[in-house]
Amino acid sequence: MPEIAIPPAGATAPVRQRPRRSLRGLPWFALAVLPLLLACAIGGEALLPHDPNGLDLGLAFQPPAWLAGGSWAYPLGTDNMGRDLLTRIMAGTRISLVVALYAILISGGIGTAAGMLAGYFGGRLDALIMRLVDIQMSIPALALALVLAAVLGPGFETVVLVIVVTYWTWYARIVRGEVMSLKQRDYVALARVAGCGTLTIFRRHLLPNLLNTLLVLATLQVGQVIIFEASLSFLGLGIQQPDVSWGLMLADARNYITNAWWAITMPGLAIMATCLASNLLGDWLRDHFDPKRRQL
Amino acid sequence: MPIARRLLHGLISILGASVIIFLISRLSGDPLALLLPADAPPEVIEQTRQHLGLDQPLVAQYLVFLRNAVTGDFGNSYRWQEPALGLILERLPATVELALAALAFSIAMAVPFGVLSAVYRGSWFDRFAKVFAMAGQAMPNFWVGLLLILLFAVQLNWLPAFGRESWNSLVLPAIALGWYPVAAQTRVVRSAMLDVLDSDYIRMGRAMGLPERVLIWKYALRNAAIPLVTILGVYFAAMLGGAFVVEVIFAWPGVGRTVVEAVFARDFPVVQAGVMLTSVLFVLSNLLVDLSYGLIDPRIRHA
Amino acid sequence: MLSVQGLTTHLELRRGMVRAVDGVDLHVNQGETLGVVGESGSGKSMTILSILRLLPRQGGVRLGGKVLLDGVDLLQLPEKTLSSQYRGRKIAMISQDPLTSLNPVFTVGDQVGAPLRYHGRAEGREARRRQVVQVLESVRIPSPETRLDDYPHQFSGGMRQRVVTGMAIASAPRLLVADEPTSALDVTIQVQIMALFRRIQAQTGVGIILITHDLGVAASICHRVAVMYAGRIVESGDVRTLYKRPAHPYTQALLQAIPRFGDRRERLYAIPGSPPSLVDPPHGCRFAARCPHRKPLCDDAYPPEIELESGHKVSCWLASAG
Amino acid sequence: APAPATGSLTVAFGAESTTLDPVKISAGVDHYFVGQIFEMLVRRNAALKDENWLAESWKLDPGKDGKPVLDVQLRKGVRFHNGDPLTSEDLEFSWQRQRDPKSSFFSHYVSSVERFEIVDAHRFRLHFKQPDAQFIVGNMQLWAMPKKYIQKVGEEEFARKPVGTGPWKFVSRTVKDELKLEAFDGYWNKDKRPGIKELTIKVIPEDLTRVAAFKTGKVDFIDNVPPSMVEEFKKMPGVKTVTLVSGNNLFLNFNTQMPKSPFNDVRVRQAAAHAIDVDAIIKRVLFGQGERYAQVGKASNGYDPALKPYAFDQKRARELLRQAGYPNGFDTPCYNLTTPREPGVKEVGEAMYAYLSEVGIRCQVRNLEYGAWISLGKRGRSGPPEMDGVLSWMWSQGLPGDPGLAWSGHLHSYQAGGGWGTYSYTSDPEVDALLEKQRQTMDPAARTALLQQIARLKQERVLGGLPTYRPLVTFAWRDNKIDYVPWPIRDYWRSFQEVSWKSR
Amino acid sequence: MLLEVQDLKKHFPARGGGTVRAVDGVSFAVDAGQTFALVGESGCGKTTIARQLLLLERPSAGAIRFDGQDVLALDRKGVLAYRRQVQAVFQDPSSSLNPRLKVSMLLAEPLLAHGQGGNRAALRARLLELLEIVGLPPGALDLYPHEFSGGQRQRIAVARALALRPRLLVLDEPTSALDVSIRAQIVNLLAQIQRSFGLAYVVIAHDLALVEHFSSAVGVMYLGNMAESGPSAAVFGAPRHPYTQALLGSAPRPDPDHQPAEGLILGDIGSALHPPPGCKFHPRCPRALPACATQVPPMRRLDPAAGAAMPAHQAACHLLQ
Ligand SMILES: Nc1ncnc2c1ncn2[C@@H]1O[C@H](COP(=O)(O)OP(=O)(O)OP(=O)(O)O)[C@@H](O)[C@H]1O
Ligand SMILES: Nc1ncnc2c1ncn2[C@@H]1O[C@H](COP(=O)(O)OP(=O)(O)OP(=O)(O)O)[C@@H](O)[C@H]1O
Ligand SMILES: [Mg+2]
Ligand SMILES: [Mg+2]
Repeated sequence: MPEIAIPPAGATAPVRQRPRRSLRGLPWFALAVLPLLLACAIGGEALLPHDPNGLDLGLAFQPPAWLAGGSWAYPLGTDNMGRDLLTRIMAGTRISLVVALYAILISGGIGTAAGMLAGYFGGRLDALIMRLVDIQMSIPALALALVLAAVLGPGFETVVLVIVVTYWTWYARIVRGEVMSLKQRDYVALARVAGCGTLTIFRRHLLPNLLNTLLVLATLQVGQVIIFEASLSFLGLGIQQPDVSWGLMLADARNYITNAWWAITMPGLAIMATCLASNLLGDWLRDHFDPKRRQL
Repeated sequence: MPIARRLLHGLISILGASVIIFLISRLSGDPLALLLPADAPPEVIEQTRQHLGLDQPLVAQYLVFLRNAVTGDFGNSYRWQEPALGLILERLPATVELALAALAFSIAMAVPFGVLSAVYRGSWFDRFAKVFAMAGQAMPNFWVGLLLILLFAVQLNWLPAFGRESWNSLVLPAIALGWYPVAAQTRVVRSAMLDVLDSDYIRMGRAMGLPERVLIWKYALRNAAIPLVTILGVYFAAMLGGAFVVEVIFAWPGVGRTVVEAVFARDFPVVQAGVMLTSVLFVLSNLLVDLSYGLIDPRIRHA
Repeated sequence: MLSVQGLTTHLELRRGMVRAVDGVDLHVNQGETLGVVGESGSGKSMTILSILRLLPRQGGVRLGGKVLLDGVDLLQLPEKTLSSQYRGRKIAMISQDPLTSLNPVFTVGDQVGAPLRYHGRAEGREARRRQVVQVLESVRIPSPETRLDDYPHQFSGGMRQRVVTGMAIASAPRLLVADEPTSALDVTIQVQIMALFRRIQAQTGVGIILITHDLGVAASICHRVAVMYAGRIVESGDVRTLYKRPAHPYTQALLQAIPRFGDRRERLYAIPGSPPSLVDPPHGCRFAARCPHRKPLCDDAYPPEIELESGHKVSCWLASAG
Repeated sequence: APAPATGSLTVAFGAESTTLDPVKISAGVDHYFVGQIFEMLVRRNAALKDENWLAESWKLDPGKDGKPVLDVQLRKGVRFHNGDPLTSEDLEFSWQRQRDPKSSFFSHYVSSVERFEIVDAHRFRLHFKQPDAQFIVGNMQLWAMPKKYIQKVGEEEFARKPVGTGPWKFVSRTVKDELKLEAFDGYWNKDKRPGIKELTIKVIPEDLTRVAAFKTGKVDFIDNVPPSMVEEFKKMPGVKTVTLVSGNNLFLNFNTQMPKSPFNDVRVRQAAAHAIDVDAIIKRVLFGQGERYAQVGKASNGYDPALKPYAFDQKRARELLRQAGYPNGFDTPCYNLTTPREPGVKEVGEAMYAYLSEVGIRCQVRNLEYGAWISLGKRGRSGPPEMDGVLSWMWSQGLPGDPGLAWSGHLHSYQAGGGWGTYSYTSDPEVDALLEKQRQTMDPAARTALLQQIARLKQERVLGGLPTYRPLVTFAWRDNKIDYVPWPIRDYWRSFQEVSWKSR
Repeated sequence: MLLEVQDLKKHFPARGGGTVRAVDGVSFAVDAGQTFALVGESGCGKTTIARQLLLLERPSAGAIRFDGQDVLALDRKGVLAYRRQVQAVFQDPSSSLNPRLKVSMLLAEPLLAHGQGGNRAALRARLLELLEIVGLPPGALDLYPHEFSGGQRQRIAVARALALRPRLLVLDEPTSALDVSIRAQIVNLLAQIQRSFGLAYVVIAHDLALVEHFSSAVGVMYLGNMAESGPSAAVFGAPRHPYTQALLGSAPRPDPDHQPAEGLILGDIGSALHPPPGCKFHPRCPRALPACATQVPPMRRLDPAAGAAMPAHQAACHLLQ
């Protein structure tokens, strides 16, 4: 029997004939970047080649090692205060990831709880929670951040608080939607018929089925948190010295963009790589968990 | 949901936002230190304090604020001695224009990207579109703004770097602001398109021999646009918020810049007027979106 | 008129190659209704989609065999020709879920008119409108002039199915393929749709392939019936012969498994087990594992198709062994 | 007569004024905007010489019982932008407006003037309650404001549409965007008229954007060239730059008013003074855009060339600390301003605190945004001061300036209700007395001597903070297009008084 | 009677305003060992009745009595006790089994919820017993639902429903999602369980032949009302309501010599949001009288002779006067 391969209707794209290897679809970029980040974050001080705050004005604006005048002692060059960029980027990894971790755990926790309550019980509780969400969303996040930072003073805790305040609604809305549709599933009704209490239903029937969504949201949030922190830093309200964050480096170096492009580019690339990695991973997870897309 | 109900919810949001912003902005410090010269004597300070009503208890201040706000009176800016509402209203068109332009840019990228990515899913284009879109999501918008200025204004001198003069001064800030949501929007369009392209009615259309372009750009797209349109209100709000930073970079005479500086200066009337107006805008845009997606989704129109 | 020979449809998926359709022979004559019955996942829809080359877009698809419509092999035609000359003209389709086969955001008039427009059969808005009204009238939509501008969700399920049917037959196709056109409808509406099919066939002589999993529906409307199991046709023949003298154990089992009116058996006949996976189907007869008459031979090789009497064909070692 | 003004010019500033009303000025930037439209009786010109401006002449009579009288003859023929002539009544109105706290933030500036006497339309006398030297050095705190106009249109309209006597007439303004001005045809000073018809001042706070605006030719003048780019600008063809010392004086303030503060010990303060390599910071962090000073800047009243800043000497610093009883140093909070108010101020703070830490004054850096910084800098009105360590601070004394006013704010110890020591963390009775004395000394020479005496004490005891540097500000303009004469005085240093198209 | 339902009503507020009269006064009863079937076109309110029986939805009006006790008046404890005796199987096994739980947990859940888990060994023994009842191998305990075929999943659902040894099972289209070949397995299983344990069933189904085969009594619903009800043999043997007749006449049969009759019923299914006045069926009834459009026909008993043991054969139609 002659076997011919013809494209599926409508698609003018060539149909891949090669059998798919299962490794193909993996988010390689993310898998390459994330271990590096984790190593920097977990390795901590021990891995740092220099003191991230060790300033030496004599060393200001050393170019990266591969350029004329650069030295391998400072592979990515130094900033306006003569601090090693590589060291600071590595130190920044830790702060960025810790901020992201706190922000995700807290905003995710609050948002998920609120979303589950609203979605499951509906009615007044739902109305109340959704009004809170509306209120929160109708205040521009940066405005709130500004005012909060003015009250509390800028710094790590403020950044985390602002992100939590901003992002819980994100979780709440999505979780609420999911729970409302999960609630329609027969197994939730049947769990009630079986005599399960509300807590059991939350714990056993809703939460595990939300995990995929939450994992995707959390992964995507890593990138968003980093970008958000950078915006705060731009306004002078992000992470503060002596803590190091990429956003802070970026914001500080912007005045030297024409003198020392590397000082702004290196942390910028770190942000980009991390955000891309987290977004690609989140995207991949989303596709992976979605049975309709999984077959791709 | 009936419009009256929506309006009510909107009002609640605005009111809630006002309480929050009012309270925490008052907690953020004393504006008098910034307002008066260093060596102002205490009488002047006290007098100014009374003059501005800052000697009242917080709740009383809020009630006065609310009563006046209803009539559009947010008080005079402490710094500019002009009515705060006027200051903000004057700047609002610029911010709305920027936010709309950014939104338009993001949609103009996301729709073709999303559609073509879905149609040619798994192709090089799909991957390119994804990386392009995600790049926007992976860069802080002030960095993008600076790079755009360096490239298109300083190096190439194609587009102006600042201000709000002609249409082309809108281009760079709109890109800096509008690139960020492209990824999310592309994803929405792409995944909706994938669903729609797999749907029975598209298959039916194909079985009826309708041209592919009609199926994709007319039949499928209108359906795939629905989820995008439903969240446009949220994106618009995000653009308004993002404008805070981009306006500073591009010296765009908008609300964001004014509010940022007002916060630093503890110029409460301006902060309140600015935030309240953005909230109103947010509520209105969501209302508009609610009303408008009845236009593309007849199921809603007839419900 | 339509002759399908050795059709194979293999889908390349992550989990492996799914042999959804694995060597199917079918033929339909003018004015004839061929029923294809079988369990869910047996490949009925795939067969139809392969005939029209409308397979799902994701993954790789391998099509084999021949689909001859009046002697032209549809599988060899360029996509463009197929789309502009055949689909919606010579072959029309009614897809699996009639309730979702109309686009929710366009008016019914728009959608019925679209094929007319893009196949250039009605120039101008007015002409098209008139034709659409005619189409809707032909499927007995009451007051079509006013319903034209309504959206699908304003129509009941039965009416939507009429609209789709009207659309499909508007171009007077040679062949109409209908994938479970009535499964989502209530019996009272189902009767109406089947009557509509019969009437249309009488008027136009269109050949129909009707897919269903309901043996009752097949019995009431088809001239001939093919029974499909795990990607293959196991038995086919004239509807009376097949229902009265089923030759394949699977057909026999199916007929015994359904309750009938006035028949109060203690137990229904139950077919044990479930159909095999199409990723790695058994070598021999695919029904062997569930077959009450299984012989060693059944596991070794696929039984050849033999013709028991005129038009009644079966693939079973029992039958070939006599 | 000079050629009539033509064409339009666009310039860009990095900051913008909050007000165009002279009695509401609250920040240095306000002057550059107000100064285009309004004028005072006396000003210093481009050559740093005092020049009678709206005053044709003036005379100070020491008066009886220590109550001086200032007798001013107004210039004739001066008109406001709306055509009204300038008369003594306008100045009287101005004085009243300025001393009324309802309209003014500066009532105390004229608080020593008891009575305003109109002699005739162009002559008036100011009668003082007590001598006030600062009034005179403050260019006589009277701005020419149009009485009739303000009374007719009201305060709000005046704030929206200011009318003055200056070379530039107000046209329109959008806050956060631009101020449009037009050369005033009827300007009295025919020699100092702008040769350009329309002037648009754009506000572009982001450095790179302002630079881009200049480079792309959208604007022909910018102020505040970022320090890191000054070299590049100096090399640009067709572009001229001028670098001026700004009116700002930066210093590190120490708390010496808390019982346990290590900075109560003068040796610790001296150690800090020796610990910081200010020159290196100016060179590296500010790209040279700063000028060291000791107590009083060059060309300011009370400048003393003999007074040299403490030398960078870490050994000496450690030694002083040891003597003070801190052989192992100590930890202290150090507050840094993060809002970019002065170029590089945040980085400079970081660097200084790093230097302090090196000798053992271990800084726990706390960052402050602008509003919080201002609040912290201010001495607590009741209760103890909140600033409990080191704070980077600055004060503006005008250019060329006079430190008297500034010192009464941050050097004189705090006096509730007295207007002294608002920002002070210092308390030294001897200096307090001298400060009070200088204010009452109307004789300029005697007063200068007093200021120099205070400066020496201040230097010796490191009082009122440790002076570090005065920022330099660089303006750039397209020299092949416009002629521009910078006036290096605070109120006028971005003034476009003498600007015209390049005569070819 | 084990379960008595009287004049049950459920009205939902509709989205755009108005009321959906999903169930509009339905009465029936079922006794131990008996099967009561509800049939009718989609949207006529069958599932809504089932959900009310399971206390997943509160009736707008009417009474549900279980063992003579008013179910709607039960307190928390009472509800728990009721739930121990009334369990359910739904149409789609893939949505009625939580995909994240292993079969062992799925089966144990009702027991644990009622504190009947006992010790590990006893629990395991009970689970194995349940698996045996529904004909699944013991190894099934450690698998997830997606590892089973549709028929097997429905068996798991049945086993779970049996875990508490209930006295009444509510079966909402238990076989509709299954293929013909599998359907018979489940039907046989359910019948066998009923025989062994003396359970009462309330079953909802579309397949009329199956209902006839399976049920002892049947209720035919139309738009929230009972059109006809009675012993299966009577209703199927001599249907009296024109709707029942149309339903039976329309059903296709696996017999090439039988043609479903056209013309027994007109037009489309009515809407529960805007039900027609009078007899709700009258717009579709080929034999409608003028009175049908205005007067609601009362339920009429058709077999005065029949004993009290069997439910009465009754119908609501003006033609039966
Ligand atoms: N989009 C798809 N992706 C992967 N596998 C598919 C897809 N569509 C069909 N299949 C597989 O192809 C086989 C045949 O499916 P097909 O839809 O033809 O069955 P069917 O007989 O029409 O069943 P049903 O009665 O449920 O409609 C099945 O095993 C199914 O799993
Ligand atoms: N929660 C609800 N809110 C509003 N209307 C509802 C709700 N549940 C059901 N309905 C409406 O009540 C009517 C009866 O629905 P029900 O699901 O009971 O029908 P059914 O007889 O089970 O139909 P099917 O055979 O399709 O399952 C329908 O019109 C339905 O739209
Ligand atoms: Mg199918
Ligand atoms: Mg139902």
